[in-house]
Amino acid sequence: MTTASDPYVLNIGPQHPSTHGVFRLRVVMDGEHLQDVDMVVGYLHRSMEKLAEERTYAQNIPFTDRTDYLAAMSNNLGYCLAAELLAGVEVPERASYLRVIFAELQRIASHSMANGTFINDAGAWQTPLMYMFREREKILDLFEMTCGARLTTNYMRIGGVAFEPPPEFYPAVDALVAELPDRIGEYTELLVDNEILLARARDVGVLSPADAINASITGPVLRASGVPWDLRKAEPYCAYDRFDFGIPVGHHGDCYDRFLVRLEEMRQSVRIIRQALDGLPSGAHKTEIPLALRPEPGEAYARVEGPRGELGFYVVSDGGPAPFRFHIRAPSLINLSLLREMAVGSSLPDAIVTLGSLDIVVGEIDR
Amino acid sequence: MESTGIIIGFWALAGLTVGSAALVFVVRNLLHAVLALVLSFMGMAGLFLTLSADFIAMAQVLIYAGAISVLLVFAVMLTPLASRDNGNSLFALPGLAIGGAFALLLMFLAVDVDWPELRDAALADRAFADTIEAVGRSLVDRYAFAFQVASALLLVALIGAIALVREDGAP
Amino acid sequence: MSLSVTLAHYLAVSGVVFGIGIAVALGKRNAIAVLMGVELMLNAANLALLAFSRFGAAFEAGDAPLAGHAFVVFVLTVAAAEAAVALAMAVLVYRHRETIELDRINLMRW
Amino acid sequence: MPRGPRQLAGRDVAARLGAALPAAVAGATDERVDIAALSIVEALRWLRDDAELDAAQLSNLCAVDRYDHFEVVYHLQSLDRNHQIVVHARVEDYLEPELPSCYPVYRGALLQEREVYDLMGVRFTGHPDLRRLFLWDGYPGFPLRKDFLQIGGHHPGLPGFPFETAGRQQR
Amino acid sequence: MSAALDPIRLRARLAPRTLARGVIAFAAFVALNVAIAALVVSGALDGEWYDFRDLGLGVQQLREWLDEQTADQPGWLTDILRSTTWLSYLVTALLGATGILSFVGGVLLVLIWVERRLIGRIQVRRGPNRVGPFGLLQPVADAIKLIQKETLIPVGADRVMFFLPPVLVFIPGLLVWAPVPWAPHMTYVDTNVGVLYLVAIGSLATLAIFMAGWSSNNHYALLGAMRTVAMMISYEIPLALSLLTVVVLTGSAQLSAIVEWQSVHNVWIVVLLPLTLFTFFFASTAELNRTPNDIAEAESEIVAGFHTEYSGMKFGLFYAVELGNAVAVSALTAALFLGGWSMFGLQEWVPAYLLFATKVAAVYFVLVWLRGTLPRFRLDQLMAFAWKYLIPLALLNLGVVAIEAALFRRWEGEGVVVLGGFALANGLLTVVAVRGWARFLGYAPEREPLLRPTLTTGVGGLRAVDRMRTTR
Repeated sequence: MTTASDPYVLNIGPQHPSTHGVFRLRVVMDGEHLQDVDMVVGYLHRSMEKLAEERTYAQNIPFTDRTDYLAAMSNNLGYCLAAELLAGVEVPERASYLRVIFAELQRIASHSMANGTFINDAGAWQTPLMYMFREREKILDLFEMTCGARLTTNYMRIGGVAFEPPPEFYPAVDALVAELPDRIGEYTELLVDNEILLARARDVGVLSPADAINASITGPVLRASGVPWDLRKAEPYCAYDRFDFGIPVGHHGDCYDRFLVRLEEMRQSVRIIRQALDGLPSGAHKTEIPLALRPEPGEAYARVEGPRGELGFYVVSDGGPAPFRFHIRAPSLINLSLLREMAVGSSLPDAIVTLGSLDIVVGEIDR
Repeated sequence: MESTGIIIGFWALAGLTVGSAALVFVVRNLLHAVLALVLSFMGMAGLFLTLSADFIAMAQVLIYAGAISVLLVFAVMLTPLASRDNGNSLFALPGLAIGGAFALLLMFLAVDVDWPELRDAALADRAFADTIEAVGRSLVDRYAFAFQVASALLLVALIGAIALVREDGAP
Repeated sequence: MSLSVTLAHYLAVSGVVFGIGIAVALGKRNAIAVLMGVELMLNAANLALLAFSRFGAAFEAGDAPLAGHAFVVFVLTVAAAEAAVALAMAVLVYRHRETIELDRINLMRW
Repeated sequence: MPRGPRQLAGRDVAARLGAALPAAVAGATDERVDIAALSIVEALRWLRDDAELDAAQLSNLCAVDRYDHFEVVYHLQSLDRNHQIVVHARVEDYLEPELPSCYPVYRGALLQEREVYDLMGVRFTGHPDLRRLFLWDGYPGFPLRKDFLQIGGHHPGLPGFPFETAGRQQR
Repeated sequence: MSAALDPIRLRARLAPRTLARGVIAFAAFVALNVAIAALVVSGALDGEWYDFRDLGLGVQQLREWLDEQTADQPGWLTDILRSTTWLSYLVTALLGATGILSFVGGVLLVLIWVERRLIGRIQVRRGPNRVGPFGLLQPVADAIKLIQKETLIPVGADRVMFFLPPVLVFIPGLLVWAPVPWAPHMTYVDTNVGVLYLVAIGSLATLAIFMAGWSSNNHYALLGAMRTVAMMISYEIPLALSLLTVVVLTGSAQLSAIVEWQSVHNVWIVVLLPLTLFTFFFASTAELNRTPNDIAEAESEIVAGFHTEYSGMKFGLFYAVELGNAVAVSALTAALFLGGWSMFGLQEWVPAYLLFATKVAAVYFVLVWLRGTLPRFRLDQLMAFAWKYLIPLALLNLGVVAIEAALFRRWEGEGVVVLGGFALANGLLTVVAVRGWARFLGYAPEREPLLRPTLTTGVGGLRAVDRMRTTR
């Protein structure tokens, strides 16, 4: 309309079914078309970075659970790697393998959630979400079995992992690993090549590889844009260099590719878990470290490939028992850098789908 | 017509029609006026039914209550803010006077003229069992030319409306 | 007094609605309201046509069966076409003039 | 001091950078390159465009409060060459810290610089949209600074959230 | 599409106990029908007004009896009202209205449970199972909860216009049931303009929905209302065209006559007009706001669309109407396309309304199934689908069927052969038209292969992207 009509300002959020948390998009619309998108975050800000400056290195591990509560294991792992790098702690072989198993289980759980909610945003009335929750529940059961918590696991320790998994863990995870490819095949059958999903997500929210790299976008979003970049391959931490797996790389860079990439990553994670279980070495699960770790003054930046992208932990030590500065590189937040460019000019449903495909976790955005 | 149902129906529907038509004039909010207009259309459709014109009654509901009213509402929504009131113009009083005069004149004519009217038995004989087929036949038979003209008119109106509202450069 | 409903009753209702239609069409400032008045008038005419078709002794069966009905069909067609075009014009006028109050659309050109 | 497995030695990078932009390099250690605050944008652009160093992506951006000055830390990485470069920029003015924004070089700095501004109070000049990110406008102070809420043992308290004006909304 | 429509894995779900229950229920159903058949065949029921195979017959008997009672008693009532049959009209009208109301009300109560249970099953969960046996009382509990809730009226809402829509939307939801033919004599208003009536009634809800959205003073609601109105108006055209196609073929706009036609010719219209069924069904899901066309209340986009601001029983009314309309559409689909109460002679043995109800349930199940499976289209896609795809196809179909109908009138003699030929021709037309028109509009999945993500093991940046592009 060329009519001088008032801008139609719509607040999507803070309470809205498809913002997945207290997240607010303030969009200016003309009809169904978006003229401007502004995001308002901070409703969940808990100043973790400040709190961490008052606590010892070990005490900080539970905080990392609460940032990205859908991928607590990966966050634990990233932080522990940073602290180990800073303090020069060696990790036993068995601990590395266990870390890989749990991080990959967490990736499957998180990608299930991401894909389920993405399809939900595309309008399927909860069915795919429920399907994917089914597997996620089993994974969370495994977590509960091992460390007593389902979401905020607090499982990794500086120098290893907190506990040995109980004996009943291994048959359960074997059964799950045997079952998962079938289940993922089920999603594929149900959703991939679905005409409606194609119509909704194909060529929506397209990111070119150059834009994605320049905008610090990482993780499945970057890979869907066609950039073969995965920290597990590029900078193998733990024992990832010993496993055989591939990086799925998309060709269009649209929401549909992000969905497919996540689906394929789940398959690859199953492969990794299987290999790690087969080759799980015996030995200690943890290196003993002093209770109050006092690393040399200095700084360390360790990063892992979290389910949402490069999950970096920047820790500065001044020689004291607590970090002098603690910074989390939150992929959820940084992947939103180009949200405006992706959404403006498209329509409201497209913007919702785009947001869903970016797979944000508000706890991680706000920290 | 002497069936009890028809008599009750006529007076109720006539009241509804005239009353809500009057509301169109009285009500301040334009959208409320549209609502009253729809109510009036529905009453009119009911009156058509009492005249055993079932096809026309359905067409009335479909076209007036279903289509034109939505069109009106859309037009109201597309012209925002400034013009949602149903205010009177300078000609409100003269208009009312003229309208009243017309109404009185027509009512007088209706009552006063001795219409060549069917009554009682003849009227009952005339009851149409199935107008839809007869109307359909007459449309494609006797009034075929008018039918063609009407369809051409509709087409022209369609194209015209699109051409009017279309923006330059729109696909 | 007879309770039965006759042609005169219908014609009277038709006349009243027609009068209201005139009042609305003449007395309203808003172009859309004026259009609503016109629709009321058309409706009144339809009612009269149907009433004549039902009651009128002049039209014997066989001569022009349901001529009134056919006529009403055409009136409905015209009403639909008229509403579409007129509302399109109203929207267009609003776009150019930022108003559809008839008192203020008194220029012969824009 | 520990160095990431793929991190380039800071001195090598500083030597290469110093050859091209002598004014930019302020110092270097094994891990990192210190860059003069005012030439940070040119230095980053050079690092990004240089074929050898190829720092295509700004991996991480954060600031450290060193009591009397700020350090803004840039973790850059090259995807093609698979290495990491750590760049520090020292902001001397503790009260009114200011640094050129690297948004023209890396669009990924958009939200990260906003975050640093929000929590540390470093103003990035040339940033297209420098607003508070997590905290609301009008929040007193910058909470990640070491002196936040510790002003002589006095707890200044925080003002409430500015609610939007209640009442009828315009449509 | 088949993979997309296959969320229910019966082999995985059927526990032996459930299977046993199903077998027992089926056996009971068969036994009941055999008993009825025995009664019917024995002739014990012939000529009696309480022949329960056809409740309409009973009503007719009642009416005749009432007419007799009033005719030979010249009392003061008849004097005043000058009519002899008013009592039977009144009684049967009340009876029918009560029947429809109680049917719709009861079916709504059960359907909330059915729909939630079915969707629960589709979504690998149990659905409501706490309140009452099998959770059957859940709808009652819901209704009580909704009635107890406070009705909120938003600040700045237009109070009159906010109050009316739940009521206004309910009226067409009930009126639509009037011409539905349940059994040979069981139709409340067996009007000869039944199909037109349906279209007219269907168009009424639009305005109420628009009022609801506009008066809420809520952006989501207004967006939802705008979407609904745009969509309903667009989809009324293919809907009307598909209904018209059926009318042209059967030569009657009376629903009972259409069912009768199918019964007489021993054929379901779906066999003759598959494309029409597709058009009708898709357009109806759009009118119903059900997936895949539920953009009007697209939860993930605009919360609840036009009824975002409604709470308590007002919301309950919208919800009930939505379900009720879904059943109504199922009933119309069953009547118009699936032979209504006729079942190739089975209606002589089984009460016809039971057959009809079974068909309605089957169609309703498909609606629930779709809702539990498919994602949602975008508004512009739906509008383009209506205007560019459905309407031209429906017009083409109408033209073809008109020719066929004219031929059919001429060759009335060898009905089976002619109808079989038409079925073949129309089936072919459906396939060719659906495919051909989509290709014509530029839909070409085969020309544009779907590139799945490729697996690599190397890492890299833009240069690696270029490498992969060239090797692809």
